[in-house]
Formats: sequence, C-alpha cells, structure tokens
Amino acid sequence: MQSLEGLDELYEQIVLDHYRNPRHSDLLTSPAVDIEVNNPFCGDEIRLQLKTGDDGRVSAVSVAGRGCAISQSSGSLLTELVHGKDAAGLHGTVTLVRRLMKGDPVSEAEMDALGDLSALSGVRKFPVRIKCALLAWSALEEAAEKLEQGAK
Amino acid sequence: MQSLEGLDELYEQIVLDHYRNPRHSDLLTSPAVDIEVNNPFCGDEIRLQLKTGDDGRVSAVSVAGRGCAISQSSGSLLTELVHGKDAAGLHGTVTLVRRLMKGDPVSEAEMDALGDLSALSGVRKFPVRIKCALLAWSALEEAAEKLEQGAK
Amino acid sequence: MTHARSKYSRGTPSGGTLLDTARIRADFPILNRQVNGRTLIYLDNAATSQKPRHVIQSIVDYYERYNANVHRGVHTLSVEATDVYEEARRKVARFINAPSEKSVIWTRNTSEAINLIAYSWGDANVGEGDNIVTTAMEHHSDIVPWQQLARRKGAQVRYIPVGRQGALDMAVARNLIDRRTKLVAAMHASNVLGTINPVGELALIAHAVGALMLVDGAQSVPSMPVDVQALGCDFLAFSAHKMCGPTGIGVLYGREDVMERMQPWMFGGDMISEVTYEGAKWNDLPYKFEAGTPNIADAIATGAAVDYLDELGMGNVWAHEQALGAYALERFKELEEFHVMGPRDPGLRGGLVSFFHDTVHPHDLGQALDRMGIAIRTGHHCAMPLVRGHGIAAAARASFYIYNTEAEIDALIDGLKDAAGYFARK
Amino acid sequence: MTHARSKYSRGTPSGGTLLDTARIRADFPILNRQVNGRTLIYLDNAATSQKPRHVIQSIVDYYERYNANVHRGVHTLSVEATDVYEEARRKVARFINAPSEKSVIWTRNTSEAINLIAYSWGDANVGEGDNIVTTAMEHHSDIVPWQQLARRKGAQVRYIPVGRQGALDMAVARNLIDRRTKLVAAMHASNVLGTINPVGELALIAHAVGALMLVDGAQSVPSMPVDVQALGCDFLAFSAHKMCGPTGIGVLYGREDVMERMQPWMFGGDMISEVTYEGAKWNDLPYKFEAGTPNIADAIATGAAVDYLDELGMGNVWAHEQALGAYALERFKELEEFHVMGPRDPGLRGGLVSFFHDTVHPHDLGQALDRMGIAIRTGHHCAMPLVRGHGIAAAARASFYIYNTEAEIDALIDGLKDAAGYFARK
Ligand SMILES: Cc1ncc(COP(=O)(O)O)c(C=O)c1O
Ligand SMILES: Cc1ncc(COP(=O)(O)O)c(C=O)c1O
Repeated sequence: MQSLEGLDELYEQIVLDHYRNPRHSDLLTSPAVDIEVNNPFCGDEIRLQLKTGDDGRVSAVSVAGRGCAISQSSGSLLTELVHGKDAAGLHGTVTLVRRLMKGDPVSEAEMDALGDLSALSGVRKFPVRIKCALLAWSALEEAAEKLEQGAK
Repeated sequence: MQSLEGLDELYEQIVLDHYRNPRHSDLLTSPAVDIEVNNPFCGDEIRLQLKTGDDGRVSAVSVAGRGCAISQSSGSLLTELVHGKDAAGLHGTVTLVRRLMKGDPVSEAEMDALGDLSALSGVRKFPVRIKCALLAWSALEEAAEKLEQGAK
Repeated sequence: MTHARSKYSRGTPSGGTLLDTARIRADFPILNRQVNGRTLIYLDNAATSQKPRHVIQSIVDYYERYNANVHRGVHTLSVEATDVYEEARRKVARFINAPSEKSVIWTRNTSEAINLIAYSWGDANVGEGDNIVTTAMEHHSDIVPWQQLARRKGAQVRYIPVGRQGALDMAVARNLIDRRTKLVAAMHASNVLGTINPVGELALIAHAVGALMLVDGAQSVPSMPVDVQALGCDFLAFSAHKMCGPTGIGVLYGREDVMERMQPWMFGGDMISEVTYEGAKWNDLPYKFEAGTPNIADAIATGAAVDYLDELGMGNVWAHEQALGAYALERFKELEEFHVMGPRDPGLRGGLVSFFHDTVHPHDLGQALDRMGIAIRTGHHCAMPLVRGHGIAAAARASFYIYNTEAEIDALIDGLKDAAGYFARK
Repeated sequence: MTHARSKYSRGTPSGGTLLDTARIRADFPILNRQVNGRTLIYLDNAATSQKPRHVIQSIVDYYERYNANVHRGVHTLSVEATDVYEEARRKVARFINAPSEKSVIWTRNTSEAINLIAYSWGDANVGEGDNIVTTAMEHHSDIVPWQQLARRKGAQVRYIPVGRQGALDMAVARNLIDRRTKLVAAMHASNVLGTINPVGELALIAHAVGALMLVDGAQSVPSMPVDVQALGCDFLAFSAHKMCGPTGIGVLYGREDVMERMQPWMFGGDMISEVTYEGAKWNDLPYKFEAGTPNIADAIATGAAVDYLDELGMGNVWAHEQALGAYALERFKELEEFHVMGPRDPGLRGGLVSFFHDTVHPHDLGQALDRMGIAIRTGHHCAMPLVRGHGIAAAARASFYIYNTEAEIDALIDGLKDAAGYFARK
C-alpha cells in the first residue's frame, strides 16, 4: 500500500469529491453554445454548455461527461470558474489553466483566482494525465471562440 | 586482378561466346508459339518462338532478348537443345536444367544430353544468378504448355 | 490437444500446462525493468507483446552485417538480405500452414491487411445491395474499412450480435449471412472479451452462400495454433508486434487463386513487371501487393519471432494462456465491485481478462496499478461499439503472454484490492 | 552555402568539403564487413544507406527498455514510448522545416506516401479531362500511382521531357502545366541521372495555375538541406532507409490546410475519434492518416537518424556528396567504353554516377565488382521508361553517402578497368 502514496498528489481529496459529485452537470435548455469533445485515444467525453446574458457574460454553465476522475473533476471545477466571464475572460482562464498544467510559473494571485482548481496542479507530475485535465478546457476554448463569433 | 579468378566458373568461355554471338536469334515468321518473359527485378527480357512440324516436334526456334551474359547465353544455348523435341521432351529438358541449377545430382548421360549447356553449371555457385540462367527456360516451359494445349 | 516437448516446457505444480516461464523470462530483457521502484509486471500483451533477445538481435544482425535493399541487387549484401527476407516469408507461411509463400503479403499491421482487402478485393466484388457480415465485438480495424466500403458501394454492414456470455449468436449469424453476403469478417479471438469465435464454422456458412471469409487473427495467431487450411478461411490478417515480433509489420494471408484475380492496391517499385509512359504490368504474387522498399529488417525479425514461438510450440503457448486466463478468472471472483467481461467458462476464452469497477474509472485503476509497476490497458480497446454496449465507455484489461506467471496475477489481484481501497478511503 | 561546424567535419587536402569519414565510418558497424575477402566498399546508397550504431541502438533501447503500444496507455512504458515516438515526429518536422508536426504522417516508405496522395487527395480532386504532370525521369513509385489515378478518373498523365544533359526541359514544362493540371509531381534528385531538379520553380508554375506540387524527396532529403517552406511544395515524400534510418518507415509531409480537407485512406484503430455500428468520425491530424498500431520502433529510429544527420549538418553532407560526385565524374573520364548518364556539370548533380559499358552488361559488371567487395546496383533502377529512353535496358550505378571516400572511388575505377579487361580478354 505504501506505493500508492505517490498518488495523493494526483488525486487530491477535492478532486475526487468533484469527480463523485460533479457540480452543474444538469443540461441547460437552449444554451448559447453546446460543445462536445472527446479524447479519441481513451474515449473520455465532455459536453459543455454555456448561456450568456445580454452583456455577453456567462450566466449559466453545464458540464457533463464520462471518463476518469481527472477529466471529469476538471470539468466540474471548470463550472466554478466561468460565471460572469466574457469571451476574453474565458480565454484568459483557459490560458492560465494551460500554464498551470505545463508547469509554467503561476503567481499566487493567479493561483487564488483558480480556487479549488489549484488542487489539480499535482497532475503536472503525471504528464500523460494532463490531456485528461485539459479536455474540458479545450471545450471551453472552443466555446469562447463561438461566443466571439456570435458577438460579431 | 587475382580476385576476378573466381568468376571463371560463372563466365565459361563458351558461355561468353553464346552471349556475344547468340544462335538462332532471328525472329521466325508465323511461329506456333511466341512468348515473352522478363525478370521484373532486373529487367532482363527473353522472347522465345517455336515452330513445330506435323508430328508436333520443334522444327524451328528463335530466342532473342536483352540482359546479362547469363540470361542471354542460356537462351542461346537453349536453341541448341530443342530441335526435334515434342512437348514432353521440352518439359523433360526444362526439368533437367532446373535440376542442374538447383545442384541436384545429374548423371553423366544427362550431362551429355545438355551439351554445351553444361558450361552453365558454374552458376550454381552464384545462387542469385540462377534466376538469370532459368529465365529462358521458364519461357520454354510456358511454350511447351501452349503446345500441349494446342494439340488437344 | 497434445503439446510437443520443447526445452521451454516443464511440468508445474499447477498441473503441467504452464510454460517454463523462468527460462522464457530470461530471454526478454525488458522484464528486468524497474517501474516506480518495482519490477515490471507487464500485462498489456494484447496491445503489444514484449520481444525476446533473439528477435531484437536479428534486427541488429541485419543492420550490422548484411543491410541492403532486396530483390534488385547482384552484390553479396543484397543477395544475403534477399535470402533471409524471403526465408522469413516462408517461415510465416509454414507457421499458419499456408500452401505457398506466394499467399503471404507483408503489410504494416493487421489494420493495413484488412484495408488492402477492403479496397482491392472489396471494391471489385461488392456492389449495391450486397452486404458484409461482421460481428458486434470487432476491433475498429475490422469495422471501419467495411463501413467505408459499404458507403462507397451502397452496400450494407451487418453485425452478428454478442450474447450475454460473450459468445456470437450463431443462430442469428445464419440468418444474417444470405445470398447477398459477399464477405464474412470476424475476429478469431476477442481483444476485449477473450472469446474464441467459431471462425471455421462461419467460413462454412459463408462459403455455402458463395461469400468469402476473412479472419482477423490479431489476437489468435500469437496465442494458439492457427492453420488457414484447417480453418478454411480465405483471408487471415495479423500483426507481428503482438507475437514477439517487431512493430511496423503485419501479414495478410490470402488464398492464392483469389489473390491472383485481385488488382494491386498500391503502386510503385517492386510490384511492377514493366512500366512505360503509357502504363504498367504487374509482378507476380506476392510482390504484386508490395510497393516500394519493403520493411526488410522487420520481416526478418518476424521470421525470428516465428522461430521463437515454434520452439515453444504453439500448443504449449495456448495451454499456458488458457491456464493463466482460468487462474485469473478464478481469482477475480474474490474481488467485490469488480465485473469481469466475456465468457464465464475459461474453456471458451484465451489469456486475457477485461473488467470494470462499480465506481473507480478504469483509467484511475490503471494509474494506481502503474504505481505498483503493473502495466494494464484501459480505455475503449478500439472496440467502442462493444464496450458501449456494456453500458460503459471504458474498461480495464489484463492480458497475458508466454512469460507471465500466476504470481503476477496474484500481484494484479492484490493491486486491484489496494487500488479500490485507496479510492474508497479517500 | 555555409557549413555549420560539427565534430564530424574537418578540413581535407582535397579542398575542405569532405566530411571526416574516418570518424563517421567508426559509427557504422557494417563497414568492417568482409566481402569475398575484401573490406566492403558500399556504393549502393541510393538503394538504401547503411545505419549508424546510434540508430540501431535506438531500436534495441526501445525493445529492451520501454516497448509498449502508444497513445492509449496510462502505464509508464506506454507513456515513455508515446513521448519518444511523438518526439521523433517533431524531429522530422524540424528537419524539413515543416510548420507543424501535424503535417508529418508516418508511412511505410516513399511509395506508400505517394499512393496516399494519389488515393486520398487524387480521387477527390482529379476529374475527367484533368491532368497530372510528372517527369520523364521519375521513379516507378512516382509514375504508376498517377497512371492508375488517371485511369480511374479519365485524366491524363504528362511527362516533362529530359534533355540531353539530363535536365528537365522547363520550357516544355511551362506548356504542359495548364489550367487542367491538378498536380505536378516531380523528383527532387534523380536516382539514375543524379540531376537536381528545380522543384521550387515547378511549384511556382504549378501554383500559378492552381495545381498542387508534390516533391519526391527520396533521394534529396537524405543528402541535402530540404526546407518544405522554402521549396513551396504542398507534399513531400521520403523514406527513412535511405537516410541512415530503418527500413519500413517513410514520411509524407502535407500542407496542413490541404490535409485537413482530405479524407482518410486507411481505416482502423487510432485514426478514429468515435465508432458506432452506423459509422465513424475521424481523429485529428496527423492521426487521421495513421491506421492501426504504428511502426513505433522505426519511427523512434528515424528520430535517431535525423539526430545523426543534424549533428553532421545537412550542408556538410551535401558538400561531401557533391565533392564525391565530382571526383567520380572526373575519374570516369579515364574509362574508355564506359558512358556516364546525366549532367556533365558536377554542380548540377548529387553524389551518384550511373553508367554503362559498350559491350559488358551492367549485371556482369556488378558481379565482377562484387568479387572485389564493391557493391553497386545494376538494372532498371525502377525507372524503366527513362533507362529505355537511353536505348538500354539496364545501367550500373555507384551512389555515395557520408562514409564514402575518394579512395573507394579509386577502387571502383580500378575495379571497372579490371572487370572490363576480364571480359575483353575472354
Ligand atoms: C527517387 C525515388 N523515388 C522513390 C523511391 C521509392 O522509395 P521506397 O522504395 O522507399 O518507397 C526511390 C527509391 O527506391 C527513389 O530513388
Ligand atoms: C482483434 C484485433 N484486431 C485488429 C487489431 C489491430 O492490430 P494493429 O493495430 O496491429 O493493426 C488488434 C490490435 O490492436 C486486435 O486486437
């Protein structure tokens, strides 16, 4: 059992909690964007929906899917970080999450902005799982682009 | 130059003579069979023509082609071994030549029957050239089959 | 089945059907590898097998001693390379009991072999309203080429369903295969369920309606004696990398008369007999289907892999796999919350076990096992339709080969208990 | 061209353009090989090059230390294999200055790469009355796929003629390439004439009429710096085995936007993103074009080959080849009754010399040289139309690479004299 200790960095308590109890996973009615992404090699799936207010800012979000603890918890954690953001804000968050996963330096303020998602930073030590962690975020990036196009 | 001595077994005098002065290489008019074969890997070509008399025996032969000394001399030597043979006789000769090339034991009488072609037996020591030596004979085999079909 | 004696067989306490793994393991350098501080336990053999020293050395020998292009050279290196290369083809032909080495085409892998048939044979022989019958448990490589062929031709793909016990429903198969069936394509051994399919029987049914039979042997040829003449199949596809051989090379066996009538698929050097500016004539079998410089080194290494397996005896290999499969199945019964896929009867299956857990995702299980140096595969196993049919998106799979032991299966079971406990506690 | 310093370059008496062959030769185990009692002189590099220890070792390392299937595994071996495998793709992309590794598709060889384009791009983009322009000096692999495409589609293949000096007639090329031209396909360096073709110029002419440009780089990528962006080509095909890499693997570079619009050609595992019983969706580039388990070991070894060549510096490699080519051309002048094919100007060609003799057939010359341990190639060199256009059915060819020396060329010339003398005397 000792050998499993190394896993704690990957599976933080909060990560498993989001996996087991995903937040905002109910489908939205008439979302502004509705995107499905998957990882062709492992089959993990994420469906992300956003609604925006008149100001173009996210007013409702849903993330649902099937897959491992990392991909699904990352999706759930995402739902806590998008409310009130416009397309630019979403892009900024995606960029920040990518930097975190790549192991680029992230300031304390930025880490604070990521809230519970900082618990996922242990993924960096398991490079093959970074793709899992980023799956939902690639959906968000696509969503942000669609919002921008819609706004034009 | 010493190192070239080993070649003498492959390039017997008589072999080179047949290469330089191919026998029966003029095309026949209205041959009974007219067959072209080639070696796809090296490009050597042989065209073989036969005429037969009323008794089904070879009355005229022509072999022409392009290629190395071994493939072309073998074709020329072939022309000296087919006169007066019927399909069965041709098959027999093809089989004998194949046995010679494979290194199977060949009796003295058989060797005699091959005449000058016995000079090609050195090819056995150069296995990759056996295909060259047999090119014309594969044409003869095809020709013998065609003669048989024609006779039916 | 009687098992020929081999220097690698021995009686074992567990009943005399296991290979002498101690001796075999010594032939596989990678098995000394440490992973996360533990000696590697490699249970991902259905994805790709490990390679014995003898096979690796055959590649080194080729490159260090007689590397040259084949078929076209009069120089010594080229002659030697051609000899060993063509001898490897003959070894493969003998291994599957093909009547002639002309029937043995080198491809990149099983997938390419199946694509070759779909294009070269399929485009010429399948028409509108025809159908191709395959199974609901197929690998993507034996599904998507047929779907695309069907789309090109206005034909239909039909799937023989899989019953609860992980076996093909042969009664339905008999109905699906009809006068409009041109080809039946089925895997011999399932890479997910472990099921051994009655492909010989399918071949009979296919031939009765004038259809041809293609066997996907990717999982069977490495593990059991496969005899194309006894099976009565028209095509057999498999990959060297799953049977002690190198990556990058596979085999298509095809009945000679069928392949004589097929047009080449890829064009270029070596497959032609004559080229002019106006057109080209084709070379004979097998070369007609092999365009360009072949994978010489890996063909030679495939010959070496066949030598190695011949030495073990494929009957012995199969007995070993079945014994390990049965042992694993038995031990899995201890595990609560784990569900094993495929036939319950160990006699109906080979040496692999796919499973899933009530709550822990396979990917996370695999990650935990990796911490313990145990390599298993997780995911859709390139059989999405089958896996989804079980109501899951992914499964975990432990697959065994000639060097695996009961002790390694014990370690797997312990590891799964620990992993499940880890996730349960958190 | 300036040549970067490398530990393998050195000044030489002959003018500073040769590589440090003594050092390089030590990296190639096969060069110690004895053939018929002489140390091998390997002059068949255009057929396939020899492999440095470093490349061979990369294969051994993979099989002995981290062999596993790629892309689908969470376990350590699979993660390591995937990393090194994908890093090799990035190395190749950098080597040819591709904007992204998504543009780099692994194939079996040059031939397969060209077939991929002929089927996947050609079938969708070439129609009745269209034409494909290639050259009269092409390799069969860059002729027959177009002839067959043209036959399927009712299109036409046009051949840019070759002038006396072995160069393409670019004035005619400008006329042949017209509004109905969909593709121009040309070899960068000729495997028979040694000519370097102005493929960049052809690309401009092709693009001016809206056609795409495919470059057959089989003979150029191993020998000179090739930059797909500088050339402006849309596709580039080449084989690893001619550039210090293993057999069984080649590369198709394709412009990303063009390949995004292309449909996959082979179907199966890895190239899909989703499969149902009804149909399938495709994976992204580059995987869309790679069905089944890839040739992992040889992809990794190709990365090692690129490392090796990068270390030498491709500018230095090219200078070396040109210097040897020029030296050989000069020395051939001594030989009576021998005729050299291709450009007389050594500046217009690479490191190979094809030739024929008034009376002795190339095959017999090759046989005689083999007795002296000298390996050359003889035959049609997979360029039958070109060779026949010279009024011969076969030619002999000596082709040089990074480890060849002027002394080896001296031995070739002496050997040819001896061989001609041998046949003359008998
Ligand atoms: C110019 C040229 N094109 C294409 C090829 C075909 O390469 P491969 O046989 O590796 O497919 C070759 C080599 O034989 C060549 O020299
Ligand atoms: C049953 C089955 N068919 C086909 C394949 C495809 O083999 P490859 O990836 O070597 O083409 C596999 C292995 O992945 C398999 O298990």
